[in-house]
Amino acid sequence: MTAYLSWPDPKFEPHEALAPDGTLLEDDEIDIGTLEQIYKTMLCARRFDERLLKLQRQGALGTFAPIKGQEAAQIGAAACLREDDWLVPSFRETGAALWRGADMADLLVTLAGWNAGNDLPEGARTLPDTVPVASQLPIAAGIAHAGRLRGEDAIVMACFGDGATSEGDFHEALNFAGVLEAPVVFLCQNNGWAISTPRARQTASQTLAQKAHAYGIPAAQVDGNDALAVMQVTQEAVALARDKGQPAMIEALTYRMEVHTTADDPTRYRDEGEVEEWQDRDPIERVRKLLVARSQLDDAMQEALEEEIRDRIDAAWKEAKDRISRLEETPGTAMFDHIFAEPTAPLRRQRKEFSDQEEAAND
Amino acid sequence: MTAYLSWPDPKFEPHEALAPDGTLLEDDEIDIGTLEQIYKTMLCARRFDERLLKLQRQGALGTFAPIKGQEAAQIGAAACLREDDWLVPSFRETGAALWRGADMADLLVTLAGWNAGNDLPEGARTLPDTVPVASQLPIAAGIAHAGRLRGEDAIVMACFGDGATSEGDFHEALNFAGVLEAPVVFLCQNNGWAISTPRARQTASQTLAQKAHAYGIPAAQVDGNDALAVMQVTQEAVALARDKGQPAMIEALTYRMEVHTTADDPTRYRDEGEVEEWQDRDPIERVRKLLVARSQLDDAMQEALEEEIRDRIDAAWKEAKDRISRLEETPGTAMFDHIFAEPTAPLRRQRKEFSDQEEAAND
Amino acid sequence: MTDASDGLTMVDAINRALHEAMAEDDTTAVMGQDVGVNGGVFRVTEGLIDDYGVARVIDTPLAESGIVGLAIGMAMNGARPIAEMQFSGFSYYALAQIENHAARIRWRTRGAHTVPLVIRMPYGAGVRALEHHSESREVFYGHMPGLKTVIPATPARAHALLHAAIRDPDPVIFMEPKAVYRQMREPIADDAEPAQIGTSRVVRRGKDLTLVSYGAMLHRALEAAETLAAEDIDIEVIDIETIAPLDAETIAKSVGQTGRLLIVNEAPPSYGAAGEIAMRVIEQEFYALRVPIRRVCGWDVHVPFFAREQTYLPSVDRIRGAARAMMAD
Amino acid sequence: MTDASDGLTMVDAINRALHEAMAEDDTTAVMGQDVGVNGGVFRVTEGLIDDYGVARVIDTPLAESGIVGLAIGMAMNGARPIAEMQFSGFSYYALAQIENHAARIRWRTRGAHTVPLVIRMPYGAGVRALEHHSESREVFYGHMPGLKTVIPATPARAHALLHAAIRDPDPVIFMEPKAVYRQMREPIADDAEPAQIGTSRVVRRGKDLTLVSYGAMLHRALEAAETLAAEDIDIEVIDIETIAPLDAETIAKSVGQTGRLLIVNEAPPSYGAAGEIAMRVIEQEFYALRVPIRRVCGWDVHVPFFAREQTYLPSVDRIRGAARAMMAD
Ligand SMILES: Cc1ncc(C[n+]2csc(CCOP(=O)(O)OP(=O)(O)O)c2C)c(N)n1
Ligand SMILES: Cc1ncc(C[n+]2csc(CCOP(=O)(O)OP(=O)(O)O)c2C)c(N)n1
Ligand SMILES: [Mg+2]
Ligand SMILES: [Mg+2]
Repeated sequence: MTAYLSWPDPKFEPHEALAPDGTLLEDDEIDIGTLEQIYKTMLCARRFDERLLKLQRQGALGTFAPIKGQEAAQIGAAACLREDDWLVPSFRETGAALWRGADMADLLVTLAGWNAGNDLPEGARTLPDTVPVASQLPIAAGIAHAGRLRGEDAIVMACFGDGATSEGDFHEALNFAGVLEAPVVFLCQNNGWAISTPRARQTASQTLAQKAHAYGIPAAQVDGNDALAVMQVTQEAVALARDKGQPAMIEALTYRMEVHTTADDPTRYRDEGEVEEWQDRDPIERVRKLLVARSQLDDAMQEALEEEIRDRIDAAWKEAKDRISRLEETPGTAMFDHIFAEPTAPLRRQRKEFSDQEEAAND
Repeated sequence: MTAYLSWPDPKFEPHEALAPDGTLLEDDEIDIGTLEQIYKTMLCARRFDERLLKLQRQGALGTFAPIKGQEAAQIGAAACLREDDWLVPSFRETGAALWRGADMADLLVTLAGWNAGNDLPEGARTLPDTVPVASQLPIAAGIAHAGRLRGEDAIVMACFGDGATSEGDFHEALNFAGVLEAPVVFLCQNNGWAISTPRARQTASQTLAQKAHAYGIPAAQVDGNDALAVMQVTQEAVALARDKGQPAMIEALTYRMEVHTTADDPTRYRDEGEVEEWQDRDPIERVRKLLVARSQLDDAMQEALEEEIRDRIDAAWKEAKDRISRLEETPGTAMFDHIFAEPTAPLRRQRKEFSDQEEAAND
Repeated sequence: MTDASDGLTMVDAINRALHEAMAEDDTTAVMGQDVGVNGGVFRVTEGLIDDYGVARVIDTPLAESGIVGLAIGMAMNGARPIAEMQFSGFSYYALAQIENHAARIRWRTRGAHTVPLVIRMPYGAGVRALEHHSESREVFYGHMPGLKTVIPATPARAHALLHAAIRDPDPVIFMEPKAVYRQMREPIADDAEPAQIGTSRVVRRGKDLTLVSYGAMLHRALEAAETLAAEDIDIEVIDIETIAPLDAETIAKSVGQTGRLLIVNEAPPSYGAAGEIAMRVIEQEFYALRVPIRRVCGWDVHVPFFAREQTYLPSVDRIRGAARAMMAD
Repeated sequence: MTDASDGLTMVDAINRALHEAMAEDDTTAVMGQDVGVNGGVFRVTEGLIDDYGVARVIDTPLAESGIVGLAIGMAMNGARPIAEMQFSGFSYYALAQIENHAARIRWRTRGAHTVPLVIRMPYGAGVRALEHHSESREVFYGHMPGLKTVIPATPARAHALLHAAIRDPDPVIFMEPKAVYRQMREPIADDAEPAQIGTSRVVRRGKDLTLVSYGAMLHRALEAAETLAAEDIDIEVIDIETIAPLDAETIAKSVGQTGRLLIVNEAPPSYGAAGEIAMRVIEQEFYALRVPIRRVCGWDVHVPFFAREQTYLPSVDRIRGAARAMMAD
């Protein structure tokens, strides 16, 4: 077709391990215990997501990004991390955060619009949401690089979407990680859409995985709705990063079953038929079938699990509401906290001006 | 080596057409007339570059970026453009500019620090230098896209270096061009260095050409010191862009024989042996040998050509000096020109304040 | 979509201006994230793609520098692009393209090329949004030579000013106070004229104090003025509308009469717009000033998550307090 | 490289501070374009790579957002990075990382993570450089909550302030007036103390007029002051040094005595630093002002190519003219 110019010809095949009916595609030895844990977290994440949506619709919470459909991609991947590894999320990783032990009440307080929900323990290695798309990626490279220079073998998992691959920061981050050999696993959840922009209009490349090759970085595509396949691929990437400092990118093919955020109306731009099709590939259902087949799960256990989750969520929301009422009593001067280690002179003066006015208003 | 992750395995072979001794590697039908023109422009660019360096060292000109060694890469490529095509340069394309008819006196006036040297005809399609690395590339995509939407078949050639491929703007530009089918030929002159950063530390990818594949864009590597090979590859890319709106990227492998800019001291970071090696691959010499072999050039013609070039450069410098002396007489208020179509009220006031002060000082 | 009889919201007014501009001049084009099929995340570009197609209404990849670079290039090659930054908090990714190219190409090419470009961006707090969706950084743009920066405060002004911005032969940053997007309605005549960029607008006459504001805060300034009338404090309110070039003459003239200047805006105070306004008035009407110029702004902090964003924003109370204090000074 | 007996240039003083910091604290690391093998395009990082190796002196790829992002991440994970932007005119590519992350991570994580980061960048005109190598956009950084912005005017102050910046637990933008890089020498004691960020410095005592400046323009301000002494105009000169947080108290105190304030800086006037300085003084010492505050700045234009950059910069003559006019006001 062309004499001198060569065309991209990527050879990626999405790795799959678990058929939609829950049977194993290959005779892998599997870690059923971990899959059970993943299942529980996926289910919990799904129910939590549903509750968030309800609370948001009732006006109790602000805008948020549901994860429905992406549980396997993010929880399967996060499950391959050690506790001292870092998780650097975008804004659609509630599932991964829950796996990493995030406190639901904290998340609720944050989503209700309170900075206090982000009260992390010092040095916490699961970071809060990053809103500016792809901007977390160069930072992830830096975190990874500093740890490695210090001789640590902790690695970094950095999460982002298909849309994020278009940003300059994606490019610079992967290039830096490649050159510096920063141990980062770049986890791309390709959920088909960036708000209303379909994957095909985001970039002319056949796959997102091939983008990693531009940086000398290995990559894989994986069925992102297949928790086991995600784990297998991620384990390999994590090992490479940990042992060799070699970054890698994973493109998890998944689907955003819900609205982009609660401010979005997807009926304006996508065919509901697409959503239905993906319903058949539900990531939770697949693992459930496997667990049932392996006698790790039955209806009674499922019911108990659902109840336990419901209770946990109820308790978290109750706690969050309590905390929020207490927060509502705190003075507005809290906005001056944590700007610097030591407030600067102008900030001290402004804080005083503010509280004088608050007091005057309350008089 | 890895089960799921696939490693980049680019298949680029730099295209070559002309051996260092001037013989053709394949029995191509060649356009000897164009090669002769290219030869003349390359020689002229080399001599101009030498003169600029001398004038700069004498303090007559400011910082500039010599092109020595890169004549074939940029002139061979520019030679494939039509007059109504656009050339969007970085800051190291004096050769391409000369091919496109740039006026040497204009260039000298600019390099002497006068904005007036950039006095272009309205709508000029050879743009002046872009200093911020890679920032010209999204703009090139926009120029190309607008022309195409209007039904024009003019295309855009955008020039940049190996270092530029690391910038976010490179990434965003190629991605936009790919998705929008903007007819841009992205010409990367990989001259081995970005100031002191060698190509190998700029990115971990084996080639720069493979970066284009991340955007679904075809690419080629070419011996950038081989004007004929550059022409052949560029012609293909230009045709694709013109006929199909398909962008392409060319990685021209060349070498910066000189300092990065006149503010740079390459002995601090690179081995002079490297420069010597590349001397044997001089892009001008190669075409000279071909022309001699084809009886298009002999010593007398060469001498006449050298003399003609010397005269042209002398005349240009004389003209530039004249213009500069006249410019030195112009009032400082010129700095207020061309900020907006119509000066705003604050600018009118500032201009007046400035000229009142200038007058007062002259009294 | 809106019953025009009770007027248009700012979203609808801008949408209408866009429709009119696209109809009037077929070199006009709109580009940005989700501006096409989705009609923009705020629905500002609703319907454009239906009427003008994908060639003139471009859903771009997710890359701000790319969007602005694309738009600059299109502007240089015969188009009149209107680019959208989905939120001003993401416009920083394009700041280099704006400062280094949009603002300079006319100058660099000595008029051979021009950049008749509008960059629209919603800005400001007050809509209970996520982090990075609430900032006011108009001075970044106001400080750059070669740019004009406009902030409309009402639907009709947004309509008129956007028309002016689109007609302007140079790049215009058009910042839309998203808190006003659906807060009020205003009728817009069918033959509404474009506004003039570079002039401020006296929106309320008064003789005791000159209150200068813009964007969403103008409405709080007006409310403060209205309610202080009951206390016999007669406030003149000026909507500056154009951040740059700033029409300080209108403000100075007013201060010449009132002797008092209070500036209200929502950006952090340090190095915000109030300093420039104050400085320009001092240059022109220092001796008319009877009491110190004051400002009521946000604070030198990040806009808190939404539960507390109102503690950040200048309240009507704070504005009133400052005005009263100035009358007592 | 320099004979320390006649003092150090600013380049050498900064270089020395970097060497000292790297020796003192092995979590310190330097990164940027050409900072390693090449020692920086201005030789500011000369010799660091020889002493501290590639792990702590990182020659990065050509990408400003990447450099700052890398540095932020390293700062969050135990390092004290000192990143270089080769010229401030290219720092805009990193502005989003700076505003959205460097300045916010402490706040966003409620102190769980901090960003003890210094971003060094040469800025300003006067060295006959190419386009984009001459800008002053310190207010971009001065306006951002969560950042400190420092500009030293002399070698010794650069040394002392850089030490302070490196020790600071929060991000500091360290802008180096490149026109001063090799313009003067100053001795620096072996046991020189770090300076304090957030305080201004009275560099010349005087009673008639307070002249505030910083960076390269400070030297022109001083020259104007010295020469005006012959005309019996006694000028107090203040070097603000810290753009943010601005120590307006020192300035206001001086204005309280002189009654006159003149501000000199090289950025375009509109929305530049002078407005903020003026506003802060008005808030504190309005009634002490005897004549209008004035400013002598660059102009609202792009810095001309180098043959005419001096027409852009505030000249000693312009400063003198403004001071004389104020004495006559
Ligand atoms: C720099 C930046 N630009 C624009 C936005 C607005 N925005 C938020 S999410 C989003 C789409 C993200 O798509 P993708 O990366 O695929 O992630 P997904 O939302 O699908 O998880 C956009 C445009 C943003 N947050 N940051
Ligand atoms: C955005 C930006 N960052 C840094 C610089 C400083 N700088 C000028 S040229 C250059 C290296 C460019 O290397 P390359 O792209 O390979 O082009 P070459 O100089 O080799 O032609 C650098 C770092 C710049 N001009 N723009
Ligand atoms: Mg997506
Ligand atoms: Mg190069």
